[in-house]
Amino acid sequence: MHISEGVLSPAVLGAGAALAALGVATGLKRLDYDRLMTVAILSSAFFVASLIHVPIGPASAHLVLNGLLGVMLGWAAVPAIFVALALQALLFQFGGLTVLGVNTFTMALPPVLCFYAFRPMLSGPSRLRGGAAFACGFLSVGASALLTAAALALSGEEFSAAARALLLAHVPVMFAEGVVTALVVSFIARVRPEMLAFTSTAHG
Amino acid sequence: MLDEPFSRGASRLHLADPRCKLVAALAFAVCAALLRSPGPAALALLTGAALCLWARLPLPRLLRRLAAVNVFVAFLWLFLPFSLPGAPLLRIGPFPGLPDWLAPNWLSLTATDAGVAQALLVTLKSNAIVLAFIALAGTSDITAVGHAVARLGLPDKLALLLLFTWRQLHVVAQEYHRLRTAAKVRGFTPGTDLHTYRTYANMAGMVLVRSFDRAERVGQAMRLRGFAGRFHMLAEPAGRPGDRLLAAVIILCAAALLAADILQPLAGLP
Amino acid sequence: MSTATTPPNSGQPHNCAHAHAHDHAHGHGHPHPHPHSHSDDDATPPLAAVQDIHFTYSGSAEPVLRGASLALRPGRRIGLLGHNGSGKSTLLHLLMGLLRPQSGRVLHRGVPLVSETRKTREADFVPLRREVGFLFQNSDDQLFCPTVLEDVAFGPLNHGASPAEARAVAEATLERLGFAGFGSRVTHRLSGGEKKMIALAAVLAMQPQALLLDEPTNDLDPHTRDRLIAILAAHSPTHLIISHDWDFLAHTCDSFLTVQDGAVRTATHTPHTHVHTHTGGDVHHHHG
Amino acid sequence: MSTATTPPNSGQPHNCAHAHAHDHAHGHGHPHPHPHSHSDDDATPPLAAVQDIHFTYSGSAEPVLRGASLALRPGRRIGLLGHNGSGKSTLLHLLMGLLRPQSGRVLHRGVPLVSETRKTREADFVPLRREVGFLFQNSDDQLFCPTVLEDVAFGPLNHGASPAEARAVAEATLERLGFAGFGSRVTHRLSGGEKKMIALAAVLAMQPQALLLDEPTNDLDPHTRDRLIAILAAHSPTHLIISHDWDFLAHTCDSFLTVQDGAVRTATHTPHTHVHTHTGGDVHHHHG
Repeated sequence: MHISEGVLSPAVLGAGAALAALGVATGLKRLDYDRLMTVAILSSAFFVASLIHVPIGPASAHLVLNGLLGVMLGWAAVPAIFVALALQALLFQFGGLTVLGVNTFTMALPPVLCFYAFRPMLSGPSRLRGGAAFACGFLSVGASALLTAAALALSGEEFSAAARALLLAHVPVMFAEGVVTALVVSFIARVRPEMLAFTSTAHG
Repeated sequence: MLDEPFSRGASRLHLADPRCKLVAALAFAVCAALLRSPGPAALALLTGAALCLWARLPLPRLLRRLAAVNVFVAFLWLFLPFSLPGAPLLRIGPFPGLPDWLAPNWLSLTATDAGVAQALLVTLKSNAIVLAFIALAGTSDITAVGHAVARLGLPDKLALLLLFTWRQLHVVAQEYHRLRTAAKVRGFTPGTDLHTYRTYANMAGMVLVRSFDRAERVGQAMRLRGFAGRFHMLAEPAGRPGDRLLAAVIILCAAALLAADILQPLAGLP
Repeated sequence: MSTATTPPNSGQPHNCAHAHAHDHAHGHGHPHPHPHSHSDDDATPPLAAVQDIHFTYSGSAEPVLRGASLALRPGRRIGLLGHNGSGKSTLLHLLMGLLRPQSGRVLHRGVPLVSETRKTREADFVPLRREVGFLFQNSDDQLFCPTVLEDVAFGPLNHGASPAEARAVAEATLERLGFAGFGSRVTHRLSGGEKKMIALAAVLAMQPQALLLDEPTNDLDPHTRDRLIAILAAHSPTHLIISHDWDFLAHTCDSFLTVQDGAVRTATHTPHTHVHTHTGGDVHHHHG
Repeated sequence: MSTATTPPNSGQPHNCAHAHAHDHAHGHGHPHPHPHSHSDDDATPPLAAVQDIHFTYSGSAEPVLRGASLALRPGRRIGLLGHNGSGKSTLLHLLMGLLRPQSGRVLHRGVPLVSETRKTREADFVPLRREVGFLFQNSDDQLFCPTVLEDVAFGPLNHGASPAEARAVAEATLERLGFAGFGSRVTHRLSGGEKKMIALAAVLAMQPQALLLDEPTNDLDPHTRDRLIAILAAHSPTHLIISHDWDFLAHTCDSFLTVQDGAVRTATHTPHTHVHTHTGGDVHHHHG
């Protein structure tokens, strides 16, 4: 899912960096100091969850859970994902400085959209919760894969085949993400329902 | 998993001010990312390797990290050679002996010199940037990098978020590791089934719930020590003299590579 | 499961007075033979054993274990002593295959799982883990299902039981431990003592031949502690317990080992008397 | 800070023998007056106090505290006993303003912070929290800064010290506790014992008048435990310690309270003797 350094065109890198900067700035502005520690602790939990590899047939994929992260953190998800990607770059050298912007944008835009689309359904006493949670996981990973593929395809004609293959490879991952997100939400709803009502930002 | 194998060492690069190293790493990465021809890209790779050599990084671990990075590069090698027009180097198909449904026309591919050159360029650039990044950013521990981020003038909230996330990551990771161990002891073997997915979801959910509860306790601990909505940073001692010079030299090298890349076609060189 | 049988060469069970009682004296007037020795030459191989284990945690200079050996034989009820950091928990983790030693052997019914000559794979430990149940020190690390029933059914499900079978086993186990009707409770909201008992139920539901218990009485209220003693007496013929709680060990074990200087030794039966007078004698306390 | 002074009406400090020693006897041959009573009519008001507290956790049917009162006076070194779930930690959280009681009062030097007649705000507790330091049961909850120096300087910085002052105070505190040179260490790489000591340093750097310690010896190796006893003897004239570790309390406290049935009671000085004979007497153990 992470594009490595040295692949994308300057225009795509620049646009990604600018959009990510805008998102991070918005997220930080809405995050007050009182909730900063809570957001940090939840981000570390999401980071650890993303280290879980679930088997999908003969292959395996690591969890992303970025849709759920977005539902819980709102706009604060953008700086949280930026930090997580920076830590991944420092720890595992996945991604890197120049692609940090593009990767942040592709991973963080769907969660913010999920926040507006699914938050009411997940935190309310809704019968739709399971379906909404599945959609949240399924769509956010799908949208991230789509944006990543777009970033590749926009970098040059020669990348379009790779971009299509990347998108195709993510279809089983989308289903796995949807199922696991629905199960995680059901776990939280049963064990600690207050958590689904947590707001990380002062206004939305 | 969460260790920082390259951060311990006593080389000149290890001792340098992380601010200078970060700026140098960023400049190098940007310049290298803009390269378009293999010559300067190869030189960039050499520069990255030289920096790693200077930092005396442990080679086996370095190679293991590089291998992980090159998984994406290898994925691109499956497509790039066949995706640009040029002089054919290798032809796969068409398969006249096989029925059409087994080997349709579009399966016949042609690798071109331009396609291979593009794949090679991406490989060189990617590895060059990663090597320089490990040598420059990896030789400070993440705590030092977080402080450097704040002192470089980036928003302090961002630096605090990085530092606190990193601090808590270890607590949460240990917690998850213990949960996984407990599942293993009770005979859990993952497979592609709902039981496996449910188990992983429960573990992820438990990690989240316990983190949420911990956030409450940490918040209390902060309030008891007088926290009132404002973090105060301690002043850090300045870096060693010469660190800025070091950064400047690396940035100049990177800029020179970029200049060579731009001027090369103008000079009519191959 | 049958109740504990006293192994032929073990010591007398310590039927010592309960900690509530004052002026109790328990112990042996006479020194008697070692109740347990890991070089026993019984005919049948032990259920599980470690032999001449050396282990150092990565990143640490100091080895934790230097030639430790231990054997768990059916019918043995062993108390394992030693101060914090002496390597007791490490030893149990090595026995269960959760850690790999730098040298030494781990055996299951005489079959080596870890040895100098073979490459150990995770799957090798599956049969041993089926037969030996492990109760973790911190119940929170062991309980990750939303409800009690799901947690207790987790082990049977992993061992291939159908959902209906697993549910039946889980319900029967809960009832046997006196927690009938707890099935639908949310595990995370249980009290510390309840969590410990549910964690034990989850282990017992796998019908192990033997139990390893790591500090089971930490943070237990006196009522739950008494209940645990009764359950172990009724349902655990073979076990090894790490504990600081002397009184608990005296109630549940009949031989005693200790980890000292990285090796397992027989805890010698030196009778020594603490005359112990203190305030708060009306408050329940363990001499643990 | 000065060393401990014995308050006028407190009991004799228990200079009991160390747990290593065998055949030690300590205690009082005669019953003597209660060393502490929360209805003391001293002239000066206590540093901090709770009065007639009733408290039930939300979502729980059972009240934890039903009329609990407790006063912390300068020079007192109180051990607080009671089994798990009895409400000891809850009481300390109420005293520090981390929880609000359903009824009852919380006072700081005689000034009510919580009472029936006033609306309590978070800021009301700032002066009390400046004077009373709280050591959490789990050090990881308390050490949230990336480096040791930042963590120890966190309190002083919040109390308005300049970065240079805070750094100086933090370094001096670390040196005082024998952790000079630890400042640049990364918190998450510390051992469990080190974390506990750094958390204590972080509390002491705020120069509190009194300390509340919640189960400080859980999971502490014997060396760190001894070090903690020495530090408390040298630097903590007034404190209240929740612990199950009797031996630790005997070394660090001179009066003992207990929470029973939702109320605080004086732990009566009933001398009672345990004649305690057991195996493994050669292994270090606490009668804690």
